[in-house]
Amino acid sequence: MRESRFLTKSFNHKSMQRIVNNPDDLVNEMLEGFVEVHSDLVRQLPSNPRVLKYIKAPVPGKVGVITGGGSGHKPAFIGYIGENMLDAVAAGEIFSSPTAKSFRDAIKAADSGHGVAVLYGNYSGDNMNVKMARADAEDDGITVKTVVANDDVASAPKSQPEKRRGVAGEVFMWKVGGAKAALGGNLDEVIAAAQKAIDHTRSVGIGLSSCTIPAVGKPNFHIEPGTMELGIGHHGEPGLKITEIQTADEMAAMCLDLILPDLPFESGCEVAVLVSGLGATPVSELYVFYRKVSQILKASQISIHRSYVGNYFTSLDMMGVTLTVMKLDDELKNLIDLPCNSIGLKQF
Amino acid sequence: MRESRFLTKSFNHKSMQRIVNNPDDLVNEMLEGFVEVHSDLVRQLPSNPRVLKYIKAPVPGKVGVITGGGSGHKPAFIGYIGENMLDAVAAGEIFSSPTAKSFRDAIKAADSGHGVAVLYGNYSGDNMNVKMARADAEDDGITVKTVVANDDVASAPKSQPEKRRGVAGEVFMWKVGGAKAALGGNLDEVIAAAQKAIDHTRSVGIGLSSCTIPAVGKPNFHIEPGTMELGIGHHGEPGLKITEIQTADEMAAMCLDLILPDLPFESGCEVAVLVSGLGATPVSELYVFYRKVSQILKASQISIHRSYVGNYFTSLDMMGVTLTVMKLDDELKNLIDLPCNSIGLKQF
Amino acid sequence: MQYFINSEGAVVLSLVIKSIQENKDYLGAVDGEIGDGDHGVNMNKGFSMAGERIEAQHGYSDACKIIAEALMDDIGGSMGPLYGSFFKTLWRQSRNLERIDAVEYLGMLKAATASVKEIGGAKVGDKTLVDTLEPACAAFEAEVISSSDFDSALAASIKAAGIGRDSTKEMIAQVGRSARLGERSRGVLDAGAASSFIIMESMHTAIRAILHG
Amino acid sequence: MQYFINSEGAVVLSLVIKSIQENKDYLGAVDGEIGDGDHGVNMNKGFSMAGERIEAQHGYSDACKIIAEALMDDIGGSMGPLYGSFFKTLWRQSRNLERIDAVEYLGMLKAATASVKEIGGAKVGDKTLVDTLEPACAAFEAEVISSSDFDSALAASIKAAGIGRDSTKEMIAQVGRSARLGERSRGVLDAGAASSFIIMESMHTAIRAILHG
Ligand SMILES: Nc1ncnc2c1ncn2[C@@H]1O[C@H](COP(=O)(O)OP(=O)(O)O)[C@@H](O)[C@H]1O
Ligand SMILES: Nc1ncnc2c1ncn2[C@@H]1O[C@H](COP(=O)(O)OP(=O)(O)O)[C@@H](O)[C@H]1O
Ligand SMILES: [Mg+2]
Ligand SMILES: [Mg+2]
Ligand SMILES: [Mg+2]
Ligand SMILES: [Mg+2]
Repeated sequence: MRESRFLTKSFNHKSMQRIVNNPDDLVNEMLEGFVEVHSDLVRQLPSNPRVLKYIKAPVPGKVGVITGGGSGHKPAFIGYIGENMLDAVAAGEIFSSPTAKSFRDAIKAADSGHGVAVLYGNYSGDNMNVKMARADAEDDGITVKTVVANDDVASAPKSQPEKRRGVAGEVFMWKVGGAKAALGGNLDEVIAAAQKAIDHTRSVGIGLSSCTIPAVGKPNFHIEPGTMELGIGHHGEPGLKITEIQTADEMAAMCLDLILPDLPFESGCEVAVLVSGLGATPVSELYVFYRKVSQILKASQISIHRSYVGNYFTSLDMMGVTLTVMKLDDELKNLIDLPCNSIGLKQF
Repeated sequence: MRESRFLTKSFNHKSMQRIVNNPDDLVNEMLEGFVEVHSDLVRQLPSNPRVLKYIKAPVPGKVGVITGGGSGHKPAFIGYIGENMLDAVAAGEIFSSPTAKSFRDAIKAADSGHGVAVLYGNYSGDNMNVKMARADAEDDGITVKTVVANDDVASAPKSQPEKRRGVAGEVFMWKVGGAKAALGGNLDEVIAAAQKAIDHTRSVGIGLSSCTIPAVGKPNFHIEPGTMELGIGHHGEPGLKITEIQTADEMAAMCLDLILPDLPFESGCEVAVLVSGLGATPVSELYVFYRKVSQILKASQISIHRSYVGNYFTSLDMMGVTLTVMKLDDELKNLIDLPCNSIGLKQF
Repeated sequence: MQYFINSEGAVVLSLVIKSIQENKDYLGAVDGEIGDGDHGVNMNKGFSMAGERIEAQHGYSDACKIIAEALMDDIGGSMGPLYGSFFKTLWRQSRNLERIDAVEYLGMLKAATASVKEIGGAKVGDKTLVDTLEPACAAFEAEVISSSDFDSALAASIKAAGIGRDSTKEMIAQVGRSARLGERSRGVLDAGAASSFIIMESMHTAIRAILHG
Repeated sequence: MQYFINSEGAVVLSLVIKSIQENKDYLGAVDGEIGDGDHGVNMNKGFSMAGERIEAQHGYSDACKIIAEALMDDIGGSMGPLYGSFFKTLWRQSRNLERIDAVEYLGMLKAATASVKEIGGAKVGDKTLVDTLEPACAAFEAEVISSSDFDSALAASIKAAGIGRDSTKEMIAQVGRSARLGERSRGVLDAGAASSFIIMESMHTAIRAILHG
């Protein structure tokens, strides 16, 4: 394992209330612990410890489904490796895109000869690294196609979907893509299903406190106590507006006001809902938030087919919540309902 | 649902970065959201919304297994209701014991005529309320037996086990008790297995920050930045000592130094390990902590049969970690390995 | 007068409830020192819920029962069983009385205090509400024996309750949440001792007002 | 001199690495204003890892390749592909040269800058490192055309890089993390523009020192 001697100069782990050794080793040590705990599901590539794969990958005959992204979003990304989910994941430093090499190695690890779907989020670094990795993998004769998640309605106007970031909606994209591949879909079908999933998904986040990247050692940004940031990104990217802190019910209403008209979600449609904490918000409060989401959807004649509440896509120790809603059709419903077994999502 | 008009006088939700409405409604609203999301697994008693039961409870022929405790420990307690797990749970206010009435109603909801095991934690309020509930239930002709978890080695000397509190080791107690009942054990056998589980289990926590009870509105206690509290309780009960903050590796070593000699765990034995975050600590860091735990256990010739890392028993928005180790024999191994399906613990 | 009429005595409990409500923040602060800070919230909630249920037709015993049930069925925590038992016993001992005099009241107080000790297992010196209740009870008894005067017995019990409450300051907690603090629990009042002083003082002051009538 | 010897030029990159290391905190602070604050950490890590791998026998091109690989294979983020392409191209364009003169260096710089624009899709005015690199490149070219002097072209490019970097202050970010800020991204430097100024300045100052010999 790589030694990290460089960044310790200004590092003082006593400046944070966190559980770390040298923060530069955090990702490597975390992965080491992770693969040990979850050895029934995942394995580290011997040639590249920054890539984790499903123990059965490449699954013969199946299209490979992978992703990758910066660390610090547990259980994303590596927690979604597993049966009927992802085949491999490239892990970057905290909040930083994995290397092109890791994406390429993840692609290779997932490929059974039927091509690989790379389902990732729309961030500048990820775009560039996936682009390079894809070129390399194609040089090696692997067919690679991509879907770029852009579910965060707050990150750009509807007219500029290419500027929108991917947030917790990626979980739905992985679930759907993973299920489609598991059911025998070919690469184009897997890509089409994952693309449909993300096209049918809208998210928005509310930030209530900053987060601290251990290697940086101080909060990443600042949210004034008594205020909240509507539309915050998963790394603390500034949101749409800063308001006085609202009640849980008002927060839910504000999020839905942004989400519902954007697709739009209409009376009569069925949806899947995901409420994810950003890391430090007590899970009990996510259920309070969900309660109002459900009330508003019901009042709008939108019926909830399935819902998820918990820490599904976090941002280190940030306080806050992301609301994600996916509009379902029959195909998406079947795919979202398929049983799966990953650390972050288990469905019987 | 009960109206709460009393406590709002000094309440200002703007004083906290939290997702709440009136904090006095938090538990009720949380439960409302919870049962809606998890309607495949749990149901609220129509007669007492503070009691949740497994949809199939009372399971015919099976001993009932219940618990109860203050809210704010998600996924504990209600998240452990489910198949091969708990049949019913009484939910209290945040950090406050449920009423005797709720414990009694939970007992009733779980009883299929074969008696009920109440597996709860050693807190003054819970002891009193369970005592009253047990008396009432026995008046109604239900056989009730109890096991009181006392796994927290930091909460009293080994010579005073009756003073030790129950913490995350309760998860193992529920898992084992639930499994024993599911496998057809009679009440005495279920009680004996759960008692053995907790007798074989030791835990210790490290606190890195306080938590804030929404109805109180300000931090419950204080941990000086740059320091940590070894042996902290699940509600912030003071620990054994306050030290300068240590590295993850040193934290793991300090916890094991308290846990291993206490049972004692000896070279050659097999264990189950549970590392639970206290709520606000990023899960990635729990894996860093686990990594060292595993290294030390290996060096002590103690082999890890199964391990759990995540937020299994939290304390609202507290930062920190609880380490729990259970010494296994063949029976405990079988019971801990049994598949189960609850929100907080799913095993295939 | 040397007695009060049970059916006219609900006002006594209304005043107890008012005192608890007024002292919500104080009790929270006391509990915050070595407990978890929720004693004011818990007490206020239970007593306020009871307050909403006490109606014109209720007497002293009825009101005790209403408080007991609100605490036991709706509050939980430690206060549910502890004060629940206390008020349940006051009700049980007085429900058949038309008039309550000093001797009867002594019996009620003693039984109620005993029930608290029984359910919680605490004794004097453990830094709990027992340190207020037990001396209040004893002083009441001593004064009844020496003077047979209800009013002065009530006055004596208030005084003793205050001393009892203050005595918890130097104690090391032996039961409940703060017991874990050991030596560090010394130096501050116990929250339950503080709330039971408020209950004793307001209840007995209200009864005295009726006696002065 | 009007050229430097490729095989003796690794020192140039060693000085680049040293400057990045010295500016770790500064770059972190600049990125902290409208980015996520990790630019100093990322750059320091990648360049330091490369620094450990550069050995006595390496030349200028070799060192560029080592930096490129450290960034691309070990760092990831945005810096991996962006500066990775930049140094990879410097290597590719120079690897077969024994001596590097102004005209060759101009070709290298232009190709390297073009590769950054290609992979990242940014152009001048988008508030990125391109705002430093492109004017530095253009100034170098203009000076080579007018004076044919390597040294003064390097000096001109450093000056233009500084002006380019400063020009990002008034820009609104169009790509990368800070693009989301819109109008609010105005008023502070771009982190990548700041680090590429450090690279241009240290690299060109080091080459000038060799030319002055
Ligand atoms: N076993 C017990 N016996 C008597 N009193 C107790 C016991 N346990 C707790 N108490 C009393 O309860 C008080 C705390 O009440 P409260 O704060 O409402 O509940 P909790 O401790 O559950 O937060 C303590 O100050 C103490 O007087
Ligand atoms: N698409 C892009 N093209 C050119 N430069 C970019 C692009 N995306 C980001 N950058 C540059 O990267 C810099 C940020 O680098 P760094 O902080 O290391 O990475 P990250 O933004 O992933 O945290 C920005 O200041 C900008 O100059
Ligand atoms: Mg970054
Ligand atoms: Mg309490
Ligand atoms: Mg308390
Ligand atoms: Mg950055």
